[in-house]
Amino acid sequence: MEVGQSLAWGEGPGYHERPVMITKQLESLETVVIRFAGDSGDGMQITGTQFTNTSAVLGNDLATFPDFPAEIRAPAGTLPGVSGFQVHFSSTDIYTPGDDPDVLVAMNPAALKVNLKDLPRNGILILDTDAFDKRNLKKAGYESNPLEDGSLEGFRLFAIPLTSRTERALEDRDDLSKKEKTRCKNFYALGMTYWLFNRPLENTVTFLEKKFKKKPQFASANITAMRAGYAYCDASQEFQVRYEVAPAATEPGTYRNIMGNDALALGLVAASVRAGVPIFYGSYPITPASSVLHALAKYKNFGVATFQAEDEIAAVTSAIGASFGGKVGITGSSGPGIALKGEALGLATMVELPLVVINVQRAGPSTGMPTKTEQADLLQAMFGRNGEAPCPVLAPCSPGDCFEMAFEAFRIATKYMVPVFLLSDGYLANGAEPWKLPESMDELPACAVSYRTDPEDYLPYMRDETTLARPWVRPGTPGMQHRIGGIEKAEGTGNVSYDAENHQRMTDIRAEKVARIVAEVPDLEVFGPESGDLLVLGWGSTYGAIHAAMKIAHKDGKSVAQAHLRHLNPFPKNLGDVMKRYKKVICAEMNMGQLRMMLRDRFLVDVIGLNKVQGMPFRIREILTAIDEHTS
Amino acid sequence: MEVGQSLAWGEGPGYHERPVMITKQLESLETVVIRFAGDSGDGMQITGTQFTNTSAVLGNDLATFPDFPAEIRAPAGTLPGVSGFQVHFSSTDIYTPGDDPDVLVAMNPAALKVNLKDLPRNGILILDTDAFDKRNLKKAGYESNPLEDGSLEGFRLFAIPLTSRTERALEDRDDLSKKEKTRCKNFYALGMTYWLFNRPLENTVTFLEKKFKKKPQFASANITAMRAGYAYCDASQEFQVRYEVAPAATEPGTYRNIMGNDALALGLVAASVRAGVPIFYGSYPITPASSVLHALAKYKNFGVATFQAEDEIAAVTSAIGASFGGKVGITGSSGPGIALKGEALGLATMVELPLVVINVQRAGPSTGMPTKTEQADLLQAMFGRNGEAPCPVLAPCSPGDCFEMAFEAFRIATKYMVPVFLLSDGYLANGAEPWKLPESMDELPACAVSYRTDPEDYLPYMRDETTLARPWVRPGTPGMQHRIGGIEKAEGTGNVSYDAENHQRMTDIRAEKVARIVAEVPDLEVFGPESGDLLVLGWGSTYGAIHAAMKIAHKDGKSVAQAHLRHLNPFPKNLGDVMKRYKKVICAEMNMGQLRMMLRDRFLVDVIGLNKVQGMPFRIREILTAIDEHTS
Amino acid sequence: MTTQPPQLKKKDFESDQQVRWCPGCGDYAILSSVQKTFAELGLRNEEVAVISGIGCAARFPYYVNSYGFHTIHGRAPALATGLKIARPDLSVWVVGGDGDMLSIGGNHLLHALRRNIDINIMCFDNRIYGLTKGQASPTSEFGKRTATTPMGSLDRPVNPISVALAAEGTFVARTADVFAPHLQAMLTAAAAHKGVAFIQILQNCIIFNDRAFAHVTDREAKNERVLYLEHGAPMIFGKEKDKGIRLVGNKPEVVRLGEDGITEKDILVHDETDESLAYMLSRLDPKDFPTPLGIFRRAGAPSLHEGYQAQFEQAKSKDGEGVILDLIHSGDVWDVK
Amino acid sequence: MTTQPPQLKKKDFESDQQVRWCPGCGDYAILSSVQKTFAELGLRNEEVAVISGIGCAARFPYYVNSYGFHTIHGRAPALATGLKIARPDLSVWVVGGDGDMLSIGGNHLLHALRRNIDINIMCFDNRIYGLTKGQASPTSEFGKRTATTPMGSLDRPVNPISVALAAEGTFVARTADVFAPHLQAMLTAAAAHKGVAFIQILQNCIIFNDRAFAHVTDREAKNERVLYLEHGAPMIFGKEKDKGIRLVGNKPEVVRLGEDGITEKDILVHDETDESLAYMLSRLDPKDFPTPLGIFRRAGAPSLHEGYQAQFEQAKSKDGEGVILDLIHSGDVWDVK
Ligand SMILES: Cc1ncc(C[n+]2csc(CCOP(=O)(O)OP(=O)(O)O)c2C)c(N)n1
Ligand SMILES: Cc1ncc(C[n+]2csc(CCOP(=O)(O)OP(=O)(O)O)c2C)c(N)n1
Ligand code: SF4
Ligand code: SF4
Ligand SMILES: [Mg+2]
Ligand SMILES: [Mg+2]
Repeated sequence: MEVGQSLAWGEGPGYHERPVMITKQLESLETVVIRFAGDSGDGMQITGTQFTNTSAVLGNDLATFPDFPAEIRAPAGTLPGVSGFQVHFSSTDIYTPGDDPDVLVAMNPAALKVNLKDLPRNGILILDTDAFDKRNLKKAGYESNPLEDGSLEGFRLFAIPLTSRTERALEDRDDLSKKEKTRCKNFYALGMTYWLFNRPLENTVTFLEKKFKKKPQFASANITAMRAGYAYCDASQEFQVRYEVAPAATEPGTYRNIMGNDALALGLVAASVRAGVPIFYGSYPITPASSVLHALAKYKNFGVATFQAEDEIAAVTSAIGASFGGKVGITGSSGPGIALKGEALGLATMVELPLVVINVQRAGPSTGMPTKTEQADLLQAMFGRNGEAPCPVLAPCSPGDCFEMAFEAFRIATKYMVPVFLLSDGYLANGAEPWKLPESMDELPACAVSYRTDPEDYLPYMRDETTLARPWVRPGTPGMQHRIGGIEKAEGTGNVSYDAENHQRMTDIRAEKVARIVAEVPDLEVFGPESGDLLVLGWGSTYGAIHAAMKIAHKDGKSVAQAHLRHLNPFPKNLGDVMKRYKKVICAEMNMGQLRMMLRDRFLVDVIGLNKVQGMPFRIREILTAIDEHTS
Repeated sequence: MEVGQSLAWGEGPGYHERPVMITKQLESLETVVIRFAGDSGDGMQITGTQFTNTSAVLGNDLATFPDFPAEIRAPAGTLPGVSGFQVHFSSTDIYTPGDDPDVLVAMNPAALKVNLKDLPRNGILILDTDAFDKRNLKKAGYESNPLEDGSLEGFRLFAIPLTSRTERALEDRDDLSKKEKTRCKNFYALGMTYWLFNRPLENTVTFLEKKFKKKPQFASANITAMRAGYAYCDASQEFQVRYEVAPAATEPGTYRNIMGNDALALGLVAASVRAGVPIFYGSYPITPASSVLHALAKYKNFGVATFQAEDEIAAVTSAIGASFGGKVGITGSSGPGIALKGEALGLATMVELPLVVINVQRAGPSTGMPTKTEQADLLQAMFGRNGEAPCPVLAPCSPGDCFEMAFEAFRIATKYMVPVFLLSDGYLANGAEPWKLPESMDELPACAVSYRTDPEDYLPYMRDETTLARPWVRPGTPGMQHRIGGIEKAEGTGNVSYDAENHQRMTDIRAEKVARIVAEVPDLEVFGPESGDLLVLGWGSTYGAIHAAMKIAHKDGKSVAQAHLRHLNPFPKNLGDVMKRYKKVICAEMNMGQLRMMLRDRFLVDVIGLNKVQGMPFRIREILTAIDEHTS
Repeated sequence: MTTQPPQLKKKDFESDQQVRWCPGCGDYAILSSVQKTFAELGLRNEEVAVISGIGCAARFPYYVNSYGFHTIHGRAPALATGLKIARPDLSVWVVGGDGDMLSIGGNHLLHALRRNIDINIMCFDNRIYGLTKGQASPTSEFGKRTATTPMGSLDRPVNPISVALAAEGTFVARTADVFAPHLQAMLTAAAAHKGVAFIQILQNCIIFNDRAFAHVTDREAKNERVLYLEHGAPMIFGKEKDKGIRLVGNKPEVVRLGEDGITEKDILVHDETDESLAYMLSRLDPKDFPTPLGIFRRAGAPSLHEGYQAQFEQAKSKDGEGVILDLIHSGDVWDVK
Repeated sequence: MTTQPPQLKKKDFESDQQVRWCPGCGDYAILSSVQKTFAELGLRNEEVAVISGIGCAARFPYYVNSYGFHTIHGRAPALATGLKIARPDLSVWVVGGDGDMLSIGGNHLLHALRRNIDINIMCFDNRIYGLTKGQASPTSEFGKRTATTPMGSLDRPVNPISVALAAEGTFVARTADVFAPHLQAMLTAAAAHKGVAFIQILQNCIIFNDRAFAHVTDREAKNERVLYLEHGAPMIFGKEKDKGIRLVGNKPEVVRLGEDGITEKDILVHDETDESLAYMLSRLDPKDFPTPLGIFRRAGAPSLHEGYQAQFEQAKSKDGEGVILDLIHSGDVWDVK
């Protein structure tokens, strides 16, 4: 690929200069970022998703970033009511939704106000002039009309009366109210972008027909609007240039565009099927974790039991109860809800039952910013319980990886009889990427669960020699009645014990059990030179930004490599060695240095923090700046 | 002092050899450890406390360690039913209740079985032969009677029919039932130990008269029993030796023997009086924190409001509510209860209100061993919340120090408008030591609280230049209405904000506010050489054991020093420098290396862990062994 | 409540924050009634504290010009209890949704009620989780399809009034968002009540559960299917005041006045002090009975903060105002010279 | 419940763990009754799961030869709910004290009840915190002096029966530790009930609250001041069966049979399906009324785990048994060649 071929990275000397928009007729682009922004009521999420899916089917590589308000329906036309959806599509591999948009579609003044600062000069700007009336301008806090005051100069502006054009396109439709007509304007806009980037309409047509099966008049209205938008561009003088983004040279296979939470839910079900043990998901709704519950609630034909508990404590304890019963108990929440589970997670540690704990992290502390992403719950996962209660901690690094890591969490939990933390975040949860689907069960790792049924020589806290796991015995098994609980247990028998040495031994065993998982943790791989000036470490959703930056840095000839942790406890066994091979190590995280703390403690290496808590993923250029600073 | 003069450290070559008991007539000893052990129903706690108080009034230095079963009344005569109380009294400064007893009083076979392993050969052993019947022997799991099978050889055994002698002493008392008579046997035993260590009876006489004011027959019965025990020793041939432990050369002043939880409660009230702001203590009972609530509940004439909440979450949130109202909200619990408070502590961090959070730690994880001590909740205090939510963390180092550190926690909380963690533990809570009482208010630190009442230029999140504290405004103050909450706040106004940069700034400010407390944290002092081979770092209740070990090591000419942290976040500013002055640094903690982790991360020093989770404090010899290993 | 300064107006209780509920949400009407009532009660801005949990409803404090605290999910009654004990002089109002107060916060509600702490609790019941986008709440109907219950909810709903009564609530009432005068009357009565007040406010969530209370608030329903409870008055309802509730044994039934010789005298009279009656009213099934609005129960009982004050005073009169040095020096002390 | 193997005896339900309550504690009697009932119900050791919270009462599972789980404070009903959903075949029994279930765990109790999950909940009510050494519990009397309330408790107690009823409990009963046959009858009925069963067991804590229920369990009280509820039977009590409860309007009163011409026909008849009646009975003040023991309410309702099973089956019959590869490959997929 040539960076210079993209809109975003076009022509300019490097990442830190704003790229210049190509104005001349140009047919082929490598990569484009488009952002749809409008009022929450304007349907921007659906518009963005449609653009994404159409591009996916075309074979582009993709990454998306939805950004919506905390309010359900913030007052129309206001700044907090703005909802956005950014799609990055490309003919080469991409790893983030893009730092900044090349194209901004803004459906009202508020959307313009919130998003314009991200649009580079020369970027394409599509506006609905109908929305720029006095009232809306005031709501958005504009003193003067940007359409008139010259402040939009320098952008490639397409100021179009989208609303009235949509209405006009539907003027002969007596079966629709005026409001119903104007509500189709997002599909008018979508049609325009389809023309602009030369996408077919079929995909969305099918979608609309399916979605409005019961109300076909809405399907056809939206389709008409979309076609009208497409046709308008085709006909209009204003639009002289049309762009092509060729399919990416992707690995052959079947793909699906998937959001992190959906992949996560599928991963759990897949592991459950593979292991032959149904799952029980105890959860309490919370943004951005709720959609895992919503997804799993639909899989009843897989025997998935979902339980909307009265609170997070009941969610986790009900899951522990299910695990006691021989199902795999899973619980999921976000930061504040996870905080409530701490006591029960201590219990799970003590009774040594399998449990998967999902934290779809959001910006904290406290309620924080529920719709914004962050990675600041790592140390909570490690230490948010009383006493010495170590747990394995895993983190997926992309929406699709949520499938794999959820599977892995299930596998470790059942194999080692231990509660396992899975740290996703809001960015992975709602972000989407094309995901290559497994074609057969053999592509999934083995995951065998066996219950002990032989009472001979059985002790509740006897241990597997390799894993140190205690046997899992389902109530109902004759002759193996036993009792567990949160008081320290005597080695072997599991009886209550206040014995001094026993407590030390059991504490050591619980730690050792987690430590032994290292045998299964794949060695950390580096992307880039095997040794050199700088290693950039990360975990979780920062993968894409770091990876994209890495590719640019490598082109710039930097001696820098990337290593990304998906296992945070225990660490891969070669981690220390890897770190030693570089003169400097940066740890990039969306927190104030949590993994960094763990690394410094463990390896006594002066790891440098690249930290950000702004409710948003890293931008590629932020990583690049840091690389620049620390390499020669 | 001469170590050689003590019973425990007599004559032998060093700490690691068991000392030999002095058998010849000897009047003066420097230091003695006596352990009373019996069934839970035998009144061992009261017996030990009486011995302690009498010794205190005599002017000995003291340290005590009660060790009682988790059950209220475990079945009589069984091993889990054994209750013990150890007193260390001395004519010189002491710092721990002593590693092992010199004298063991065992009221039944179970008490013998549980405790004998700690009694050195040649130690004094006083037994109630009446209790060594078949039934009791069986309950204690003895196959043969230790009184007869020779297993007690080598001890200085006084096998006495305590029960029947007590009954005999009370035989003419028709106002008492047989059971009531035999229940006095602990005071008979106490009388014997009073004779043995030449203590006056008056103190206990007065105590009994006061305690049984309403049932004087019990007072006189216990007094008679005690006198009989004393007289028996005086008369008997068996007792040839009597010991003197002279008063310690203590700093002049008024003293009181105090348990950690009582001192803690007093410290809070003292700070409240000093600041002129009443406290609100929201708590839910839990061992070993409950007695803080019990103590504070008695201080209603100080305006102390105690609230037994429905759970720990209500306890902490009610306290936050009180702080919002302008009182100082305080909440206290032990590990499992603290785990439940995590979410609310995030809220307190976000709304920046004062709050003191007391964790009287016990052995974990989960329910763990409720009556046993541990220090494994440090990282929970640091990180047991979602998001970046730093809090100051303090830890008292002795029962008396609980007063001072509770005061300090109150002071910091109100001055910086921040939730402050105070980490005590079960050992401090129930252990006691002589405490030198402040004679005037001036001896207490200044602690001034002021509410803002001036609406001019007021913003809810404006900040004090030095402390970065926001102003505390009491509801009811006209013209200063404002709204706070757990969603990220805009700088200054405190309005809800989802702004990216604002979140970063506020996160930084909250961290900086805690960091700035360092200005008030006294520099860390070392006990021992200013530099050398080894530094032993500790925190909390390990102080005494480390200090006692240090004194012995210094005598042995070891190049070792002690530094003890009472401020764990932020650390004293010279901590890093101090650590650098020693070749090696050991961190001794009753956990698996929590402070150690913080130190290694912060200073990149290869701190060595000396760790123990056995529900029990360090023994002096464990520290000494480690010192030996790491010094030349 | 001082009366010297001029009485405030509704708009004086409006804050400078933009209200951010969905257009058409029932919360707007409630907000407006509350602001109006505060003004009419002669409250000063500064003496009011509005405490909320988390949810759409719980955004309430931001919009009221008073002291306010948007706390965490479910905990508002507990936090308010601490506040009221600390500051008996404040007028404390608690706001939360059905999820906030009856799901995660059910226990704090129970205990605030049994303690009779003098706070006013408004539960905005829309039978759904609004803020998290449409999951079942504890008051959602059995079988309801929501995001978390695609095949229908298996949980039987709780009845907030029954629960509040059983939790020893001393003031338990029900009203609806759109019935402004009734709502205001309930708020006024709650404010006057010494002790805890619990008001279930039926509230329409236009987005996720529209018309959940149409059987109460629709024009026809409002006239014919609502029973307005009034202490000492017979339970007569209907636009024509032609229907009433009669007891047969201990069982209620709907009768028509004038039919079968039934007169007002046969009709059950509401008694706010009768807790079993209140409970029975809370159980009336809207399929067969009108929905009662109004005060189910109102009764006197010692309120918690008064108990605190009394004990403070008693302790001070018994032991004297606390002197810290004396306290420190109490117990077994000894002197070392 | 298979009947082939020989029926077990009480002692088969005794575990090998030493029982560690205080001598004289009421918990011993309850343990013994439970073990006996399990045997008489023909249960097998392995099909029983006893789940408890924390407290003296909550030590219970250690002493029963069955599967057992001593969980954390207050959460047993929630944990048991998960277990029962996962394992409908087990006979699940929950044990906890008044503090465990009504203080910290009140909300889980409420929700377990409203969900009608088929578990049997035994609340050992000793009106005190035993294990933590004598603090006030939610059922402690107003004004009670305890370690935390040296000047008397300011909290008004909750009534566990009222709360359980209001929480939609479908089986709500009361009995006492020392009334072995009655206790066993309640346990047997609870086991037979399809859905959640809640039993308040009055229990004596000899150490911290001795004789709290003397007004029920003393010989004289047992004969004269206890009303044994029986479905369909008139509420007659007293050793001589000479006293009864009559309704005047909707208010109960104690009357003497034979006096003022009162006969059995005037006496209120117990109806386990009448929820308002049950509530009224739960409110009877022991000062003026006998204490009712027995089943206050028993009613049918869909039980939660059955709902789960039905939805699983429905989903499978509609969409077919799940095939994971198909699920993964569903939605908007595309092929890259
Ligand atoms: C501890 C915690 N758990 C979950 C959430 C997510 N959450 C926010 S509001 C809400 C429920 C909202 O429903 P309701 O209380 O009925 O209020 P409404 O939005 O309907 O007014 C939930 C589950 C949270 N903020 N905190
Ligand atoms: C989270 C938590 N908080 C507090 C405790 C301490 N605790 C143990 S049992 C108990 C209450 C016991 O009372 P109750 O439930 O009535 O049982 P009882 O001992 O009277 O049988 C408390 C507060 C705990 N173990 N865990
Ligand atoms: S989601 Fe429902 S409750 Fe929430 S603001 Fe919108 S209409 Fe109101
Ligand atoms: S403290 Fe009370 S409840 Fe607990 S075991 Fe002893 S007598 Fe029983
Ligand atoms: Mg709601
Ligand atoms: Mg109890």
